[in-house]
Amino acid sequence: MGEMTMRDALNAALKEEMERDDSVIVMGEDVSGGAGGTSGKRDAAGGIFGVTKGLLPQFGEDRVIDTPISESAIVGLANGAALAGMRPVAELMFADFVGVSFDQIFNQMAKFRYMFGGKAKTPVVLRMAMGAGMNAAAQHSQTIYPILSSVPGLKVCVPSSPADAKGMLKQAIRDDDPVVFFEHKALYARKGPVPDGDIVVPFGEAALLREGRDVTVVAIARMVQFAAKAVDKLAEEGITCDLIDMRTTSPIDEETILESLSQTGRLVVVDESNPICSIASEIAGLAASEGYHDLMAPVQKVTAPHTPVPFARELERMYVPGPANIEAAIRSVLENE
Amino acid sequence: MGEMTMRDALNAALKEEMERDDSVIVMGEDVSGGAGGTSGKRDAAGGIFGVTKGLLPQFGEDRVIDTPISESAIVGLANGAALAGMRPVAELMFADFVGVSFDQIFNQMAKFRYMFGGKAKTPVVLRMAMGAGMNAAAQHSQTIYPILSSVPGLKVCVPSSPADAKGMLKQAIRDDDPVVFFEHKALYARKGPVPDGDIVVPFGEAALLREGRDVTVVAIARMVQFAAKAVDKLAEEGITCDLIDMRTTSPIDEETILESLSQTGRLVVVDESNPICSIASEIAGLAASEGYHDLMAPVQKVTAPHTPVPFARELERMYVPGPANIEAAIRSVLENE
Amino acid sequence: MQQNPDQIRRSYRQMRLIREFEERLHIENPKGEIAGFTHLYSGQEAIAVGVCENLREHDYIISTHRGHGHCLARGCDPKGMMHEIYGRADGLCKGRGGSMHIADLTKGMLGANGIVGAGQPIAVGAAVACKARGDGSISVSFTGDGASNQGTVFEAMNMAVVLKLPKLFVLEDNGYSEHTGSSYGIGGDLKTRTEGFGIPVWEADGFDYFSVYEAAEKAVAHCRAGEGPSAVLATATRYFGHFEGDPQHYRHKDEVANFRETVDALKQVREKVTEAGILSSGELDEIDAEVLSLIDDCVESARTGPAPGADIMMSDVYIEY
Amino acid sequence: MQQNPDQIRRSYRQMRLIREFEERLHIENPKGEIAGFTHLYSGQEAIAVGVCENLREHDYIISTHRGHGHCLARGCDPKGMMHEIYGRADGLCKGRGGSMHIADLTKGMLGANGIVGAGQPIAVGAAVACKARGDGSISVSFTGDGASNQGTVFEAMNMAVVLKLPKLFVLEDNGYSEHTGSSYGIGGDLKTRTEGFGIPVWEADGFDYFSVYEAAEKAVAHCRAGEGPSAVLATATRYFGHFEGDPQHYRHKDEVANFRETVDALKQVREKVTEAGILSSGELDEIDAEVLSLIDDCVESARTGPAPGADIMMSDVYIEY
Ligand SMILES: Cc1ncc(C[n+]2csc(CCOP(=O)(O)OP(=O)(O)O)c2C)c(N)n1
Ligand SMILES: Cc1ncc(C[n+]2csc(CCOP(=O)(O)OP(=O)(O)O)c2C)c(N)n1
Ligand SMILES: [Mg+2]
Ligand SMILES: [Mg+2]
Repeated sequence: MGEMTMRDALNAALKEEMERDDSVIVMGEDVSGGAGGTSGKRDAAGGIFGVTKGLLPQFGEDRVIDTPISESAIVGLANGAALAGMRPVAELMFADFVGVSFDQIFNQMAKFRYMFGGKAKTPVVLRMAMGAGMNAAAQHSQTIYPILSSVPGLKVCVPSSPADAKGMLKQAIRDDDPVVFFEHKALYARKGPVPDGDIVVPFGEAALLREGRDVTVVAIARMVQFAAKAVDKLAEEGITCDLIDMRTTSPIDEETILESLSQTGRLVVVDESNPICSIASEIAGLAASEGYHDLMAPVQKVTAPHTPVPFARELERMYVPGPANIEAAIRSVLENE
Repeated sequence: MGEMTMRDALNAALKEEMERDDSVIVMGEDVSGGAGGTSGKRDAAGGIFGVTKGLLPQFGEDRVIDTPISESAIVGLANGAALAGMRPVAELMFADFVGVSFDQIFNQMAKFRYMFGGKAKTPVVLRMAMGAGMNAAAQHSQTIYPILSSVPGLKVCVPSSPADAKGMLKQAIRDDDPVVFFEHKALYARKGPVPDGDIVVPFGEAALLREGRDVTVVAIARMVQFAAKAVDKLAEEGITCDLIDMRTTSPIDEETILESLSQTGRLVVVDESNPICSIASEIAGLAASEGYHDLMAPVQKVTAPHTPVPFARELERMYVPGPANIEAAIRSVLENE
Repeated sequence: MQQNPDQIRRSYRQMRLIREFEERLHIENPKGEIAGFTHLYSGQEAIAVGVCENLREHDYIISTHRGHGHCLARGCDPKGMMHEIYGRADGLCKGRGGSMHIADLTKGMLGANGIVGAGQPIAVGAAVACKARGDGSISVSFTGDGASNQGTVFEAMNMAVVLKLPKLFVLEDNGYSEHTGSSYGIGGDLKTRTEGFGIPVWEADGFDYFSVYEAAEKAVAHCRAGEGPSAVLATATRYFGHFEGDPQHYRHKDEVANFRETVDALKQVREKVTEAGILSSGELDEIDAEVLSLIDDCVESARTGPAPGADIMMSDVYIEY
Repeated sequence: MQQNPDQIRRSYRQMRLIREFEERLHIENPKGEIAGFTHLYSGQEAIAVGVCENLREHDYIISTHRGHGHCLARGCDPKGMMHEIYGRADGLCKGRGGSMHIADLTKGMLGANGIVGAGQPIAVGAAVACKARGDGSISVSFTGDGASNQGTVFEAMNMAVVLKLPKLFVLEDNGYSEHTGSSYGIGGDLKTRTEGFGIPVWEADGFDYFSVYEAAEKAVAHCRAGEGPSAVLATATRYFGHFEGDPQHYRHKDEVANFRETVDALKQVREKVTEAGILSSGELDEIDAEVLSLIDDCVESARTGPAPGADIMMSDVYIEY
């Protein structure tokens, strides 16, 4: 068990899976970089966030493919290669670029197997960096896993720790279904313990990170950290919470959430996304249907506001839900019955 | 007050608005048709569903613009024309084609005003036909208003009747914000009363179509008709429901829904979309938070299953929620306390 | 026309199969048993067959919304296809896909596609796999004149050049994009535009099987030799409307009749091979009869095939979930 | 170089303004007061200015992620821009947009854009409005070499040709697309590809203001005359990394120094106009000094500008809701 950043954990997962299986290939803009540059150095980038660094030198240009800026073709490339027997890991750089490649995700990779009578398999992993935290403004900061999670046929990963990132990326690569893999930008540099050896995290199993009596707190990706802060702070006052890290938003581990709710009777859902049709909405809705009989207070959704992501530091800080918002929400579900 | 089809009502709205305001233009694939054909006849199509029929002869090629198959450019065209002072009504034909034009919707039209410091206005109307009912299979049958409704900056219309279709399209054209306008394919040919003269339906105001004591039924577009059937049938047994037609899914008229829920204590939401992160989830979540104290039974979401839309008649019929499913859901919220 | 009798017999049969499949669907469609959109390929048979006759077992093709011709030319089972079009549980896609989504991965047929322009980048991806296998296999996409204006098609062309992939682009100009003439929507022309990316283009008369075959032969050889992508540009027409039910107001009423009489692909092959003494009229008649009875069979069987049930609706969304 | 002294004075000042704006940001950026991504335009000044000096009040331009140069060349207020880059409530976009989203609709500046290739169709839409007004106005998009591979750019070109719109495409090849040389990602070449759509292309040396001005003059005249779209292809380099903080491993360490010494745009103008006796060295020095002090002002004022509050976060999502 070593300590490593999420970036390094992801890099290790890619490296290990490429070593294990020749059919795994990586593609995207500047996944290595340096082609056609005047220094003559390849692997000059290794991905804009450094996640694919070192893969080109080890695996060569046929397996680590730099592409032009053509996201529809990048995802299409992955889709076609997958139909033809490979296991492509395509990088979309910023999750916001789903905008320019949505058809290949939404109408193609997600639907092949179903439309084609179960005969196709599409083992694509589509990696993308999401979230606010870099003041990258409205077109480079979105967390659009709700949109992707709504599409039947896709699986969606939202890891919050280096260990999960590694184990889930490995599972994603081995999975025969298409997986959209969200990496939160603000988590790349965060360190955490990562077990040695070949770890694989199965999909649809949320992680119970804290156990408590009073409130069920469900959180996603970076929000897990903020929720942990709030939960730990309240624990000092004797208010204890179950803290559930969803880990995948498709499939959703409804069982773990409902089980916890049946113990606590109170629910706070923390989602960095815009509020409407969010995962927070989905889980709140779950509480209103399946969890109704356990619910002892109104559900609190803690989300970003219904606005684009603003640029300025002060604005972005207000936009992103933080530990204080979560703490307030937990207190409110305890007060309001 | 005359009877007309939704198709004719939409056509009339376009015609009247184009007569009223020179800056209104229409664009899309085959919105007139016939250009470059061997018959020499223009307006040979008038839109694949006939909604733009007759506009070219009246308003000419500069205001009724046939385009190549380039949806990103079509929406981009509308966006740019809007920034430059026009009121474009772009047609995307099938809602599923949001896939190939998503960036211009999601990252551009929705965000200009906010990103640009409030100085831009983007009065685009983006019309598209949605929904199952034509056995058009997985890529031509989707109802993706949940995805669009989740995007801050967009307004989203889902009319269920010819009168609303006309009044909402007029409002959409006059509105200074970008509006995504969904027309349900299965409703085009349905007739209904349409008031004479210049009718405008404001956004964010749901319609209470039936009043009742027992259950609040919230429905969208084609589902309104099916819900009405179920509600009317149950009324014969003395079970009475509030039937709410959302009309816009952005903004959502939360007030009307919560007000009704406060009377009935029971909620059924009917949404033709896939279930996850749907409008049904959103409204169920609303009930779990704002409506909690009124809720006397688990909320029932009636939606399509988490599958792509299948082709065969038998399959599509199973896929689309029908009056029987709605009836069962209403009965179940009455039983299950 | 240096092909041997066996090759010609096979090609002629493939073309006849497509023709009769489509003409029969045109007859059956108004009867109301077939659901959804049906786009027929009649008139363009020489293109699909002229290209696919150049392909090998491990090659891939991807089709368009107008997919029956490409599927049949690639060897998909006509009965399975017909059952699919009729929405049967034992159709090629279990009745979930229908006319617009027929696929047979076992034949390297990566699907018809309802999204215009979506197939091209996918086929480029299959070419990545071909290159990786290093067995000389190639990947082929079919693209209509209308589809050629979709940005994804240009991206696919550029990507194939940049990655030097064994990818054949077949451009089929059938005169129309829905209800609009193809000339209207195309800036520049298809050949120059494609060459602009550095892709060599072989032109062909899309009514003439031999012309297409020869153009494709050269273009395919270019790909197999590892020289990067190539293109075939073939011009023809479609005999029916954009979809079944299209009143075709955009079209002169004699247009199709003229094509049928003068340049029809089947007629041309028949005339050429009988005149050249390669095959006799009688041999071709036999093929025609065999195909007609096969199509009868397909329709008969499809009409009474099993309806899909709830298990089919709910399965194959995921492999494991 | 037939321009009059006033014209040259103005153009030189514009170029100097861009240069100093960017060089200063390069100095300020590491200090940590500026948030987000900053892409600098130093090295390409002659392109933005050479094009924009040909424009009129009612024309439109749309920019890229590397937008400061285009904004300044189009006349956006440098102080408002600097405040925006510093995220101030009184910035051009109230601090909500930042470097990548600077826009000024009152100047016909339709925005920098964080999505590569998104601006081009939007600018084509503005050209629809220009054509409708019939006042001879035109719409201009700037496109990098890397962006030129985005499908939307091809769609935009095709659309502009089909609708015969007054639309100028400015292609800026600055040698790199992020960390990759521009040659890598471009199948064919930018000129032939653009001409393939039927768009005439005027080439220019992007380090040479006069070369760009003259190419743009012809291309703009083509658009204003109602002849449909045209293009300018200009080649230069960027002096800094892709974004501030880029270690530029892909680049030879002397590359930029060589450009700065030999072909620098500001240097070239200065040499040419002083040698030709159009302006004196002293006059140019005065401009330089004025610009430097303006930039000082801008930075000073931006550093202490007002921070935006919650009201700014929540407003302008909709006009009416
Ligand atoms: C992205 C997308 N846009 C529009 C359509 C609607 N559509 C289906 S076929 C077609 C015309 C295609 O023309 P062409 O490529 O020439 O093929 P043809 O029908 O002539 O075979 C259109 C516009 C679609 N299916 N997908
Ligand atoms: C759709 C999209 N894909 C990728 C990016 C990331 N990105 C930003 S700038 C850039 C390179 C652009 O290169 P070029 O067009 O040559 O412009 P330059 O940076 O050289 O000015 C890339 C890949 C983006 N912003 N948008
Ligand atoms: Mg065609
Ligand atoms: Mg560049």
